[in-house]
Amino acid sequence: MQRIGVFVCHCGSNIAATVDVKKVVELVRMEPGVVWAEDYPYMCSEAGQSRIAEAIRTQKLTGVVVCSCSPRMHEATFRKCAERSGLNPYMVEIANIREHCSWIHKNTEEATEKAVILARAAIAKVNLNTPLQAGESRVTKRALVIGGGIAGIQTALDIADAGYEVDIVEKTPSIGGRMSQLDKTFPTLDCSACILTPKMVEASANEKITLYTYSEVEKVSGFVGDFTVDIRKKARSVDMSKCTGCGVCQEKCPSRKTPNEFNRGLNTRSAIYTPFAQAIPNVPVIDREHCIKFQTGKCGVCAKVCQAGAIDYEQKDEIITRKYGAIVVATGFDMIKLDKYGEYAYEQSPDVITSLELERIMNAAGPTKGHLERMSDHRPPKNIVFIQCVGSRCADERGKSYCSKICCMYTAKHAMLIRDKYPDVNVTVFYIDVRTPGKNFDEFYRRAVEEYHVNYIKGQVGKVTPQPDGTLLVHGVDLLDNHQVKIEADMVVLAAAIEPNPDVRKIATMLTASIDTNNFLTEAHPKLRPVESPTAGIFLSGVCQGPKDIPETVSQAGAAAVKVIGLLAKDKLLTNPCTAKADVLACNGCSACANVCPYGAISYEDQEVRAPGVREIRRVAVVNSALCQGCGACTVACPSGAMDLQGFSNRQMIAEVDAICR
Amino acid sequence: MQELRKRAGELLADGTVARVLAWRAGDLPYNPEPAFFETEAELEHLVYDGFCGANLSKLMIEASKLEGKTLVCLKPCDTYSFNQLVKEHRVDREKAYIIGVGCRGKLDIEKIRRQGIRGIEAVEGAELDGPEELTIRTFSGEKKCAYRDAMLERCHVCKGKEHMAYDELLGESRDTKDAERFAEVEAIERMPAKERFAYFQKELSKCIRCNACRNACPACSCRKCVFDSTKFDSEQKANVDSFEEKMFHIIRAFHVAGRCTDCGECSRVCPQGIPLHLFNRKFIKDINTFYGEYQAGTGSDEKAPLTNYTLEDAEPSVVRERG
Amino acid sequence: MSIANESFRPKIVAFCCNWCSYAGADLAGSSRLSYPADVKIIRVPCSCRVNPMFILRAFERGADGVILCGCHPGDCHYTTGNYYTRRRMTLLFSMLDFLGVENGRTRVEWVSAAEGVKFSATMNEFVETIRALGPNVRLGDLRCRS
Amino acid sequence: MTKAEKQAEEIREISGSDPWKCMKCGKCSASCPSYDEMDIKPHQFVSYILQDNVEALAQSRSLWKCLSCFACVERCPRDVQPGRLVDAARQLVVRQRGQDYLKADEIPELLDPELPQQLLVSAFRRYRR
Repeated sequence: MQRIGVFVCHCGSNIAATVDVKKVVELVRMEPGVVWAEDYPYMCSEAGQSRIAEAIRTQKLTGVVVCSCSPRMHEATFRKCAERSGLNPYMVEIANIREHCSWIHKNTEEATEKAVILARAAIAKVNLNTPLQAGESRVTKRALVIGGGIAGIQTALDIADAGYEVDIVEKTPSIGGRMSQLDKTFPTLDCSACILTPKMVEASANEKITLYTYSEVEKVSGFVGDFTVDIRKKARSVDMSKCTGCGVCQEKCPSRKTPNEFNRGLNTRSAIYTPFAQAIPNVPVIDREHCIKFQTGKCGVCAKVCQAGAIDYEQKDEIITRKYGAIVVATGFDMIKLDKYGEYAYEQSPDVITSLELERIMNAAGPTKGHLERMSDHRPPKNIVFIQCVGSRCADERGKSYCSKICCMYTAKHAMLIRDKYPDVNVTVFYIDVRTPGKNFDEFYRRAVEEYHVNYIKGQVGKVTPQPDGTLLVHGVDLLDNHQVKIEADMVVLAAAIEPNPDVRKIATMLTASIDTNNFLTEAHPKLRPVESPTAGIFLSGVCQGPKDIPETVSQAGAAAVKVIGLLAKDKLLTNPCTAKADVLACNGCSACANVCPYGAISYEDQEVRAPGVREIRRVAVVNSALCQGCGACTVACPSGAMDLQGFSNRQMIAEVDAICR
Repeated sequence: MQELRKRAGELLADGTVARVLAWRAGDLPYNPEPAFFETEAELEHLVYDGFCGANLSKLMIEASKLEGKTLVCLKPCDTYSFNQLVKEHRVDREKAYIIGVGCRGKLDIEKIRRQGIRGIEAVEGAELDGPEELTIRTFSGEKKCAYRDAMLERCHVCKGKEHMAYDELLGESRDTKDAERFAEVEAIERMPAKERFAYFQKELSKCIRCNACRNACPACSCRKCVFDSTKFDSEQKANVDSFEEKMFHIIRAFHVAGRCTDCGECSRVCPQGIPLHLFNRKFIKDINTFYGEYQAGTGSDEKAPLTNYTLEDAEPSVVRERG
Repeated sequence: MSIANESFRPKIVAFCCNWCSYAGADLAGSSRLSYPADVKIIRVPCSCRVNPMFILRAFERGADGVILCGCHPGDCHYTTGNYYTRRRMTLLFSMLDFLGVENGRTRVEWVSAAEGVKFSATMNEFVETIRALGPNVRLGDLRCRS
Repeated sequence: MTKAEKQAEEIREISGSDPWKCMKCGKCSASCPSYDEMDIKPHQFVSYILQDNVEALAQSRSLWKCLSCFACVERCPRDVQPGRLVDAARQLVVRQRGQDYLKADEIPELLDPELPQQLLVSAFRRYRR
């Protein structure tokens, strides 16, 4: 029989206000195995922990139950406390009487009764706990960053700076990401390329950083410290070692009708292309779907004009396998599709554009060489209307429930830049709220109004109607004046909501990183562990975790890097001792467990089995505890119950069930 | 039968096999029992007729541990069980010499009794090449019964006359299938929940926990059954409540789900006549419906349904939704 | 719902996987999204740890309903665990239904760590269902007590 | 519960709409073809119900100026759907006043030849496609 101590936490009033902690203490004293029970205002405090430590020593406790907050909060705290007092940390169990009890129930009697039952279940479990020893596993001192935007680049630079090898996998032909598409950045109006390209060059030049552009992560296996990743290097059709980046191939390519993704489809590009002038690596790729050579077999102009002989039509996708200790997700965002917003006529009129398209129009390297003009007739617009919150803050299925966070600021930036360069253009912004938290952000917005006289009207636009004369009739409302507003605009810019890169779902599945309903990756703790995924060894950088502007992205990228460095700096990691274990006496050797093991942790050996009346060689299951992650799939696949999970054993689970149903 | 004895004798004599696993006459004329024969002389007790329903494949688990090969007589349906045991590494194929014996359906003495034939002293015509009609000698004279009408339920839904594994074949087999395999299950499914419940309550309350089903079932081959071990605090003891039979039968069916070949031994051996095969067949039907046709024991390498999945599998709520 | 059911306090066992649903329950707690105290949660590493034995044992010991929550298919922390859960529970529930046990007493729901609202709503709804079904008589008594 | 609160509750019930979800963006008012005819604008309608001021709504001209074109219902980003609230308020008035909630001689005064008839618009909405 165990000697169990039960420690009931008040958590100030968080627990004690709804749960009668004194009564809990009084009732758990009667449970089998319990030799000590007490309550304290804050068990997790220094003083609270020392009470536990003292009881372990004086009462010679062999098991501890702490009735407190979620084990996800303080299980580690109390286990360490037990360990310091000479008790095996796995002899500690938590009864969650805060999140699962006091916070959700109002009736004291009910809550107290439930708290007692939860405590009982934990006590019943501890009665069957056995001391467990954590094993050790190796750490591969190399990190993988998925996504080569500003978030990925910054994370990689910081990791490399600490002396660790880091690989960036980028899906497109060049690193740079969304930021490379931007013209200017708020709130200082720096040229985006001017501040980004040095970082891109640095990443490419850093000997600790390896870039895999035009590549995708194909498969991930393993666990923290020891991931194995297959990367598909898509066939570029251009030999990177030979290409000089002269650009002649792109000039001569006869296939020029492909929508230019980098310019958001506002113009076209050649089939062999580099997305933009400062691309890194400055090596083009052949878009085989649109290449005449690949489609018809006849052409080959690029190969003819290439002085370096770098064109290679035979190139094949290549899969490389690398080992990593940590993986950072930095997959970024895209704008939502606007096909469900018929009222804004985005699909009807080329003069209704998204903000990102405006960025390209304003950019000197963009489709209009930086001249502000209508895409329909290339005339300069006189009246521009900006519509905010298109698809953000929506309660219906057309849009996103969240605020996209960056739109208020970039719209102020756009309005200001237009008024600055073209003072005779009228700019109207229809807003619902102007949200400008951030250093120098509100000042920036106020400048747009006060200095540049941008016309801000509070009220969402109802409809944009393209007129026969090519103008766009904007039906709005001024909620402050309480009258409807109709503006004949010649250009309408929609601040479309941003959403995580659609590929992230696939990646999250490979990484077993959790993801929320909006496809943003979930952080381990919303406040205290914002750059870590709940899955150990997976870190989050940039917008894949939630909407962010550039400064926030860069700081989060750095934070993720620090977490990675902290992990890679370790030589060994302690492994979870709650692994599966087979009882050779009961094992049938049937392989059911091995068939469901996602880690290949179960193998079979012929072992001599000895027991009363038995002495024979049997085929039995053996668990490699370094590979086993403790999911328990095998325990249910096993019909004889020979396979059990330490720390969550069959008998422990049954004891909990019994305690709850008592 | 003579042929089988002769062939077994030859194989014993030339040392191909060290023993023969077949059936020998029991204490009653209609209950032959599984037996090992080690010498040619013993073989005269070997019998093979319509009452040899017992599936011998499970006995090969122990036989696999013995020196030398064992000659085992397997009917077509038994070979499914044999393959399944090989797949689960319980039986060593190399240790078995399989004679695939012919089968024209096996007999159920209860079916004969249910026709009002009592005081049975002997049954004639049960041999493999016997007539279409059985002649039953009883205290009160001779009675007749069509062979077909005395067949086990499982033979009416026979999986086929082909042997899935064998080293040699002996004797003709016949297709005996004349009913739909899932008809019984479907009939129960169509009953209102209350009636289903009443039906199973009636059937399961007969259970005396004799464990005959478990002992006969070739899939129930665990070295130690969970109901005998301390693994789940569920070791067999005096039933403290009525729940245990249910739990036992549900769990037993669950443990063999995807592994059960539907050999029907559970129902055949149940002294209380509980239609235990219904549980297994329900699982087989569900597996076929939800995850595609699957027959355990065909000898394929296919993953068993419960150690497999697809991304598009039905959600458990399907049970609620179909009403 | 009858008046008798108003006073009926069901016993409900909820198995929650550590990575998604248990965290979802924590989120429901910290967001103060209430659900009846009848629900008691047992933490398991993964929904695939839940043996049908545990569920039947709960019913044996007088539970009126058992709910199993795990990560959404495709989001399992252990990659594939909930896919096995899905098959096992589909078959088990179908069998219980076959035996004539009310099929509302067992349920599987996928609740992510971010779905505190869903967790609470699911539990409220499940308790409601069990209350409407009343005490678990059938599972407790398949054998006649003559 | 006061009478006003009860009425507001009734409107919410009839409409099935949740006015607390409103973020006051005004898209309903921007979309409304009868905006200029209305004394209480569509977005204000939502606020009135939040403030339990149903009496004012019942008295308002807006109630009978809404064409039930449901543009606001289609476009509302928050699923509040002011058009449904207007519909519900009308229902409430109809229930209070019985069949003769509108006297025949009041109708010409309410009609505006410039505006499409409510009946017509409703029919278009219902039977389109």
